[in-house]
Amino acid sequence: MNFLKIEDLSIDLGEFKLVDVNLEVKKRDYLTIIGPTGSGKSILLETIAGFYKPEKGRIYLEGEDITNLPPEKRNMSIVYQDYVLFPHKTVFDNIAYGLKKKIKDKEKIREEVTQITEVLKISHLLHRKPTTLSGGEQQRVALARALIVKPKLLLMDEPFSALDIKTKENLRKLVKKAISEYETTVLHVTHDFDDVWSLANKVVVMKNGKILQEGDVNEIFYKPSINFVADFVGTNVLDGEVIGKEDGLTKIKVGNCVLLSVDDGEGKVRLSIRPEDIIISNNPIETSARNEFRCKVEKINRMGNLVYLTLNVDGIMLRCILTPNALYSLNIKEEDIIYALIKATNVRIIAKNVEGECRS
Amino acid sequence: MNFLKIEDLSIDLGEFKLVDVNLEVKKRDYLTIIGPTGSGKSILLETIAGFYKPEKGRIYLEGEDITNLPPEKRNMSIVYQDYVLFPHKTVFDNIAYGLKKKIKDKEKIREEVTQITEVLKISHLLHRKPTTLSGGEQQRVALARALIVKPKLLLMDEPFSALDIKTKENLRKLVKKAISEYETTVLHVTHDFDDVWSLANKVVVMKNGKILQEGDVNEIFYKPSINFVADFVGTNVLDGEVIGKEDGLTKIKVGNCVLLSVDDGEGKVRLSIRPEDIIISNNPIETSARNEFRCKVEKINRMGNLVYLTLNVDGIMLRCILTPNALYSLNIKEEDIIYALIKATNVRIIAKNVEGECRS
Amino acid sequence: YGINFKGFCIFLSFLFTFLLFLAIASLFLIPNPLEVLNALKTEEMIYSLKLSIITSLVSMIFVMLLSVPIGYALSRYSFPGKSVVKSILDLPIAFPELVLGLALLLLFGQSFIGKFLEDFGIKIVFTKLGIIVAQFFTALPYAVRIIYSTFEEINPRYELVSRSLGYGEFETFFNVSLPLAKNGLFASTIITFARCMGTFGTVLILAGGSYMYTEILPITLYLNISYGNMEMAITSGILLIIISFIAILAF
Amino acid sequence: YGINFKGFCIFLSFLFTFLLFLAIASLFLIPNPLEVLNALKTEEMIYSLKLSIITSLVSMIFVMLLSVPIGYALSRYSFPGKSVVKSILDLPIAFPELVLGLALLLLFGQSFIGKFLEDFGIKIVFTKLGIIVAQFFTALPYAVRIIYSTFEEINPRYELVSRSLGYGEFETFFNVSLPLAKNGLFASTIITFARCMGTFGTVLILAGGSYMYTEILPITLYLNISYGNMEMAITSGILLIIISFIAILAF
Repeated sequence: MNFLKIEDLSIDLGEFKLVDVNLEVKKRDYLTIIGPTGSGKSILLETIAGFYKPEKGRIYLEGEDITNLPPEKRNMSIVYQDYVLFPHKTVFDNIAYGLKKKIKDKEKIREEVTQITEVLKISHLLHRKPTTLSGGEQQRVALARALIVKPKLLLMDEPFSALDIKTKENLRKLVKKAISEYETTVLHVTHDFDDVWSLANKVVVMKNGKILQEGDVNEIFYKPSINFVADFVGTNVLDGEVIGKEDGLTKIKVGNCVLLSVDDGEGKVRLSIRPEDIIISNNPIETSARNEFRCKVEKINRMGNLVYLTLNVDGIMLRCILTPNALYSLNIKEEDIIYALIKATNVRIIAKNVEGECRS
Repeated sequence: MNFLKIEDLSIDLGEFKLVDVNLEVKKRDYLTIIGPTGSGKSILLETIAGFYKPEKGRIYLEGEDITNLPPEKRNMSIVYQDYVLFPHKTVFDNIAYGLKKKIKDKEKIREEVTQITEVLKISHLLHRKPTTLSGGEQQRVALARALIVKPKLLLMDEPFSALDIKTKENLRKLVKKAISEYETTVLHVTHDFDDVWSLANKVVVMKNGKILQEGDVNEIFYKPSINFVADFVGTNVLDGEVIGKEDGLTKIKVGNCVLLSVDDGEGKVRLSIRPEDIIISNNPIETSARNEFRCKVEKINRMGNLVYLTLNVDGIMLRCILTPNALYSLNIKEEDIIYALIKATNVRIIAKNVEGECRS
Repeated sequence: YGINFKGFCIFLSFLFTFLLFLAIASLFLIPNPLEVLNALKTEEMIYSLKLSIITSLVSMIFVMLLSVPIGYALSRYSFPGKSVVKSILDLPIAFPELVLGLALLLLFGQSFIGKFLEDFGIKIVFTKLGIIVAQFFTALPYAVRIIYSTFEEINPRYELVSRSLGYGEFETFFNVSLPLAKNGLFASTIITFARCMGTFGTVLILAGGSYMYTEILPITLYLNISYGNMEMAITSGILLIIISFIAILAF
Repeated sequence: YGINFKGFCIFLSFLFTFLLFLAIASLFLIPNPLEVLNALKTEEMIYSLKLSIITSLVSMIFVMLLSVPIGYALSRYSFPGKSVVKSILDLPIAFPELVLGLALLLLFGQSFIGKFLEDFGIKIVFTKLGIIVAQFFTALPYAVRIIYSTFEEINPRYELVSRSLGYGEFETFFNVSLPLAKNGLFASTIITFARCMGTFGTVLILAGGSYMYTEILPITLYLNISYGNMEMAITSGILLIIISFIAILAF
């Protein structure tokens, strides 16, 4: 039995909608929901929380049908991007708010608040009003308020997107610690892949109110099942044709090259190769990796603390990511000839029987 | 003579302010202004544009004092994060708006609009109303409207921050092309380092209405002069003491290690080492780089398409960035012993005569 | 050229403000202070002042009791017929006080409802109760409007968070919505009181303007101007203004 | 429990709406249609209707001409004394129509301004011009308020962009601000017209309620109710409502 099960959930609020959403979440899963703006990520959370009545479909929590339960009976907490702390209450009263409804013993409440605020490092803020806090502090208070009631499900709607990079990193660590301490199951809407990599074990990709793909983090990023997902997560997408098998690997002809993949397929297929999985060297390397190509460095783009190389492999363009230190130790310049190595496990067939041109 | 010169500019609007801002910009410079929220970045742009009267200070453009000139006489265009396209005008009329004030020849206007819209790839949108366009399209229209009047100065206030990553990359390319075509001098407020790396030749760091540091992109990122700037741009900051000279390099003792730097200094100093400048290998390497340390991998954090290593160099903690492919080819795991190599040119002395503990 | 436009706009603003303040000033400066003082001491003025304050306070309480749930319902819930209810907010525009008074007069005087109430001994037409009913119906749309926009400005997520933390709708309303709406509620209370004090047309038609019976301050002003007692009229006008200002300052 | 609270709020909303609609309905249903038709054809009603529409249109034009620059100045510029000017917006609350009428009566009747105007042959007190002045002063604060909040909602960056592209303040106002404020301007025009039509207290005091001279529809309603001509009173009430509704629908 799944912890949370969503069946054919549909709702249309005009601007945002959900169309036949099905989803299953296990206890203690950390699920991130990604997708472009307006894809219905937030409304999914809010419908699960009970703020909207679905037009169709059912929601089950621990096997119980909660579709018609009011929010206050669902035992879920929600954390928003804009914190939504009660401005008329102190930090302490904000955090204790949910607990006060459940237990009357003031000493017990104080203990619980002390505990969670120590985990989230906000013990020193208890007597302040929320408006006097920084964004990061406010979000930690909001997290404490949400976690203290030990919710069955923690819903987070882009909780870090209003914060700066340093604060984000910090908060991710705290969240990780807190949810492991409170054994919480989490649904986390985000557009920041860092959240996915550092927190999640499951990913759902949404667009136009539909779930396009769901799976483990690695599945989504290394084997995006739909073109949109591949594009969205930034992988190289190539079209080719299966020309046979070799030692259990599938041989795929892309342009003038032949790539080997561990995935099975036949006919025209579409491949995904993640830019950070392409290994670069100055000389041919003798390894177990079967895909090694001589290629020309077409372009070197520095973006943030990364370098993007555009490699020309006999006419096929591949994007590849390096750090500046790697670029330095390899001493690569534009127009250089280098060798690109791709493990057969990193060449993923993401679509079969494809019509169309080679893109990338 | 500088193209744009700002002298002791001060203004206080309550929430935002400028305090004695001095700035010089050369013709065709691309200057990015970075800094935390509320640092006065936007108000600097808007004061230069003439929307606010400074309480103190002067602004000179091409040697002429424009401090008291109304905005319409300054020949500067501004592009905002939220596009600010006139909703009651078509895309064509939006773009042509500024030009219509200057020239009356309709044919000429049409020509100019055609030219700029081809550069920015929006020729097909001319008859649409702005509200029907996507964010990226709207921002391209806003850019066209700003560039078509051939402004002496293009002011951009976080122009890409409402757009998704793909659109951002695209637009950066277009901006690059358009400003080189129109030979524009640009002031660009951003909080996205990718904008800095891919567009700018100069950077200004602001905080609390003051300019903390200004210089070339590399100067700022590799030699942040102030602790805050270093923190803000994410470098490793170490405190140490100069213990002598060796072959023209400064020897600095940090904890139990000795680092060599090309920078001069004496006494207690503060160092900056960028995480992407630390080169990792499994075995000692024979190179010209003089700083090589045996270290333990304390932690491996995957963040987005990058891997952050925390290295323990005899008690000193260093953050280092790798791509997953590099991690794979080096086959590094937590607790492994590896070698870190730092070129003496990448060990920068950012402060001299420092009191305090070694941080990192 | 630009400065001219700005100057022109500001000049017009001051021109109108100046005229208006001159008008208010003449109210205070033209009459003889002694005569105003004497007018203040008349039995009629004291009666009228008392009745005005009492009826306005009672109306204010009823208006607030009703306008808070109506404003909240309009802001937070969607229900069939909501747009019809919402037209209350625009009513004062299309519905002059005098016409409202006439409509209420017909409703309570000539319809089955009036007869029904009269069977219980409740008389509204041409009575003091009529004053309160007139003030209530006049002031309520204003109060609902302010309270509605107060709740509109409060992010419903505050309530959603409270709900998700285990509190029902009613508890959430008291713990979260009301405290957050505090300022708007205060403002609407003052405005309601001032509006009730100043109601003239509705009261004149529904409660009549009987000397020393349904005589509230606006009626006093009107009756005395008709008789040519300018001092009495001006005194009641001054009282009306002063009470409104005290109400605004007191909160 | 939660549903009860929601239901309770919605119930109160409907209760009040129902009472109000019942009141309006009684205005239309209680009188004899034939008598209303006859009342419509009387010379007095036709005179009153014409005068109401003409004065309201004239007042509306003047109000709009003045309230647009005032609303714009309040929204966009900061200038010394702005807070004083801004208090115009709150005036209708603290300043009942009747008191406004009295203040205007004193200003134009007994102060130097009145005498000054009279020297030029301009009489305002107890004349048709007085109707327009009364309507103008009553409606202007409402119009300024709507126009002010309309401009407040327009992001000033639209104007800044226009300025930076070479257009002066005045051109920017016409090219950008006015078109963007279109809806708010329409709304305030309607409301101004309806407000002018319904002005009673101010007109009654300043222009007097003279039969067939300064008799606008609210005066007709009032005069006839005093004489006990209910059909005439109701007919003018119905006319007032219908005209307001037509104005709202026409825009």
